[in-house]
Amino acid sequence: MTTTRIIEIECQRFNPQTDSEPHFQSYQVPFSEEMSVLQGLQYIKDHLDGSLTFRWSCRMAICGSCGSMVNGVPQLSCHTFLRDYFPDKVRIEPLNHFPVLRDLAIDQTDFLAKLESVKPYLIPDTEKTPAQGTYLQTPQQMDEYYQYSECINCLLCYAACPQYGLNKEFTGPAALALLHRYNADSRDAGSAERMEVINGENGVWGCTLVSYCSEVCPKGVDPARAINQNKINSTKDYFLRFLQPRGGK
Amino acid sequence: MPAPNLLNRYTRPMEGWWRRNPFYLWYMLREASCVFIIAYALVLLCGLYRLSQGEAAFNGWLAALATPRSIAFHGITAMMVLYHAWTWFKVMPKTLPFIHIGGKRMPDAAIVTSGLAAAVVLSALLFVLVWSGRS
Amino acid sequence: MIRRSNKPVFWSLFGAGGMVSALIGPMLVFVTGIAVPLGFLLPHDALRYERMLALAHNPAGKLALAVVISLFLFHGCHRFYHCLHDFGIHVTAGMKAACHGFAAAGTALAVYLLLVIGF
Amino acid sequence: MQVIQADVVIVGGGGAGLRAAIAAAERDPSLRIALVSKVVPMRSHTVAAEGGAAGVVRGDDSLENHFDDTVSGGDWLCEQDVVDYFVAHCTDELVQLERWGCPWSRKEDGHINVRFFGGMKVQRTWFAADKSGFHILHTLFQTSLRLPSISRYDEFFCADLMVEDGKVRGVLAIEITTGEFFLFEAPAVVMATGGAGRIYRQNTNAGIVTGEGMGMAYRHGVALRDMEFMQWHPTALPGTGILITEGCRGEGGILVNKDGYRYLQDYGLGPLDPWPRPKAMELGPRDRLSQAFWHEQQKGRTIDTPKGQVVHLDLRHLGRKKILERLPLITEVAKTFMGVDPVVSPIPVCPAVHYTMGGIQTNVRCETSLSGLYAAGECSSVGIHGANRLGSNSLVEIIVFGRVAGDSAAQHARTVTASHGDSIRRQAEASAQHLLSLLGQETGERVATLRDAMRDSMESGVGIYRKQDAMQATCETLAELRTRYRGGVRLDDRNRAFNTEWLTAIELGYMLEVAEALAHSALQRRESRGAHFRLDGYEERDDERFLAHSIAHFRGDGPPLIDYAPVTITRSAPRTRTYGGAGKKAEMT
Repeated sequence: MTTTRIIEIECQRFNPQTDSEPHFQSYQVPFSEEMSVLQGLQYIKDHLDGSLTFRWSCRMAICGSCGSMVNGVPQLSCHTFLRDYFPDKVRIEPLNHFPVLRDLAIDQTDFLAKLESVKPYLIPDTEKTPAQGTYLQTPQQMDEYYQYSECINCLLCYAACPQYGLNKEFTGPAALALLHRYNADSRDAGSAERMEVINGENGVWGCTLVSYCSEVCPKGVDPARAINQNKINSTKDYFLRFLQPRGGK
Repeated sequence: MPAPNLLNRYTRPMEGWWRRNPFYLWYMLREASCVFIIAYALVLLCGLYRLSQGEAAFNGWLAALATPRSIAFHGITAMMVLYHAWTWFKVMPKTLPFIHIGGKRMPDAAIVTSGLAAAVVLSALLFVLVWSGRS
Repeated sequence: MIRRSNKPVFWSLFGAGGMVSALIGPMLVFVTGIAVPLGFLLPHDALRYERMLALAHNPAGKLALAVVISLFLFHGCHRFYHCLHDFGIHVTAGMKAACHGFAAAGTALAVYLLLVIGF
Repeated sequence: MQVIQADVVIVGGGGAGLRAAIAAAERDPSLRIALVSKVVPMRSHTVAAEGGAAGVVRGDDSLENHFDDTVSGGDWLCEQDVVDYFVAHCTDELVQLERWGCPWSRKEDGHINVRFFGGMKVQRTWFAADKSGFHILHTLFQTSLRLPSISRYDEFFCADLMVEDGKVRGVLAIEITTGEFFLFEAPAVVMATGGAGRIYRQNTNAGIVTGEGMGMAYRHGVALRDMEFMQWHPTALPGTGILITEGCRGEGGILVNKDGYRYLQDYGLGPLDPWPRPKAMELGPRDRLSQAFWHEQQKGRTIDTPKGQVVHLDLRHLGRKKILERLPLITEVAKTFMGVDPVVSPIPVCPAVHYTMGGIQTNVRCETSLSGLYAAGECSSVGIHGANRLGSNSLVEIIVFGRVAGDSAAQHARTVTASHGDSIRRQAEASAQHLLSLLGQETGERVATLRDAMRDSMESGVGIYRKQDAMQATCETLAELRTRYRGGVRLDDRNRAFNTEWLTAIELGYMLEVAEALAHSALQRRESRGAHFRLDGYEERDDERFLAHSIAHFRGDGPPLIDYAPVTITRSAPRTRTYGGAGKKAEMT
């Protein structure tokens, strides 16, 4: 067995029934080489303090449950390893910019509403039945949108985005990336419907290209790109409507 | 214990957010470059005004440019505009749709490099243009 | 119905200014603010009166001067009010208008001066 | 307690639950559909499925082939009429997903690409890189947003079923954020709560795969069928149990022991060449591969690592380009969690619990024995997996039978008149009081203590290979753990708001019962079939006595009652299951 070392994990605690402000609590956690921050939290929950609250599920960086601020950086705790922080302590806080429900669990309802607002589903030209078979789509056509379809909705990008922190009305990186994912899909004909979201003050125009969202994305989605290329689309749409008043429909 | 109907929510305040992460500091520095770009545009505007007033006035403007304070200001401005230029090209790929050349997606690094190359070429041209007018 | 933002107009100007300043900004500042005043790499008289006047008389020169001054202002002013927002200052419609108005006024002044200078 | 009136309640927001919700909403837009899930739908475990979903598309394939692969893969314990329905509807459902936007991997000409999976004669697996489950789940979730009649109750922990006069009347759930109880009254309930892999220690499952959906139905008298059949996935990462998809082997990856020897050829899966080749060597069925690992370990030919015995999954001969293009997730997972780059070194792997073949017994319409209760997906036993599930059948099961369950429930909801809920509310109050009493316990053991004891006992008694004594010991341990659980668990957390420790304690109660149903079903099946393999004199399949489904009935605090039900056999009589060269011969004769 690898030797067991002890690392200090400092967690932000907040109990909505008794606290008005959060505080920090430290735990001494034995860890081995391959232990993730999540496994450290699980150790605390199982052996030291069953009241520590955090979300997790797949522990392989695909379900998007376990995002938190690890030493100030938005990370998936299952995909962040204690070995990389030892011998210093690890400080774990809930994701920035979201209301905290309890300890490390944040309120994600605002994101879910925003996701819904961008119509993140295929809006086909004409509805067809499965009997008519699949659409044709070449790998190159897929390449136009595929990376944006890889978003796991982990919300690290929202925690990275100061514009979302400053203005909660901003639609935000992941939702706008998904909007673009459908707009860029050759099978979709719903761009005109989604243009309204893009064009609004809180659509792509809420972004100032800080681009930290793309930096922290664990799946290489690059939401900043999805948003900013749509600034050009929105601009075209703005001016073209003067040329063809019914254009785009 | 009864289920609480109204729960506290805690939202971390945004005060001083840009100090929380070096990435944000660099971003704020980039945004701050705008002040220097505005100031420089005003310097040019001032020069244009002096130019419209005649040779003596224009020479006064030129003399003001040579003061240590002005040199210091332009030194800082040059650095800030240079930083602006660097960040501008670095994020340029994010503002563009995917560009396909011969069925292959153009890598972001190539877009950044072409932007920087264009800046270098145009800057060299500008320099030569000014240099060629020496008497 | 979500209200359409008028950002496309100002963002276009911001983008154009950002691009011009990124392409030639550093060199321009270096030439006019450092090299010529110090006589470093370039002679003192590279920006002499007659030459600048000729530039301002020339239609292409006029255009270049107007574009540089105007776009730099629009670029900077647009970013400036975003900066205020980033610092947590609530940016009202009036403040936005003031920023854009400032850039527009600078542009108008530049155009006026170029016309005064004549052809 | 808040009361919500609905027409159909769907418990579970994974692939099956979402497909059921969409089906019900499309069938009748006037129905009020409540989708109750303990996590936000896109966190569901469907998200982690990697390989793909089976659907016949190639000219050289046929429904008959898919039927044969499924039935023989299941060691003839499949309901053949259900398998017929299943294979006939797979492709349509996969096409439907494509029409909803699922980014299936494509060929250059724009058509869907398919790949090999274990136990398959012909390439039949639709895949979306190696994130098939992820894309299916997100496509279904996002599509469900189009349908206004689906009301989502995200992060509502379903804690009990409400039953009256032999009819299901709704569910009791806890709103996790506040800890408040919600009674969902509805004439139709669909269970789509997933498997129970977390009753084992070493497993590929997400933390939420705790089987309480099965447990709820079971406690209310619905039988659990074929529970002894747990599937071990032959290739998981040691320690964490993180899954390394069968797609790796479908693409041509090989398994070697510590001598670099492709040991599968010693277990009736050879010969080596040509490779890759359907239903042979590394593309044999999962039970055979996991068993072969066990034998290698007995012979001392596995590789000893700090995290246990492993063999090597070698992809290097595929080359960097193919590895990165076809298996990007695996590349990343191996690098992060093992520090191994599959392009330059083999990946250490070992078997881990992967899939619960058994579950809530249903018919082909997903109806259970309890009127108004339906089940679909891994929590159900609709009858297509038999004794061993064929890879790629589960992702397509959730959409084929998710849809059936949604349709059936919607139809049922339309025909049943709503009844007044006074007695149901009293029942819900009583159930809520019982759950709340868990919060107040002053004495007792930690949840983790009981949970870990259960997991260790499952590993030792009902693992890949099984023996009478060990199974008996596990049954006794589980009975004892149930007693200790009733004696009380003591929680550190006494709050109502977002108390995950409390929810884990509730889950554990159900898990112990499901584990007991599994262990007893295994103990009483005195033969070896599919994933259930005994080493105590019952090494052969015994069609005389055990060509039958085991049926576990809940018996209160005592052990379950196990009886048997016949298997529906329409046209494929049991044969010897053969793979590799022997399989070729058997097919020719």
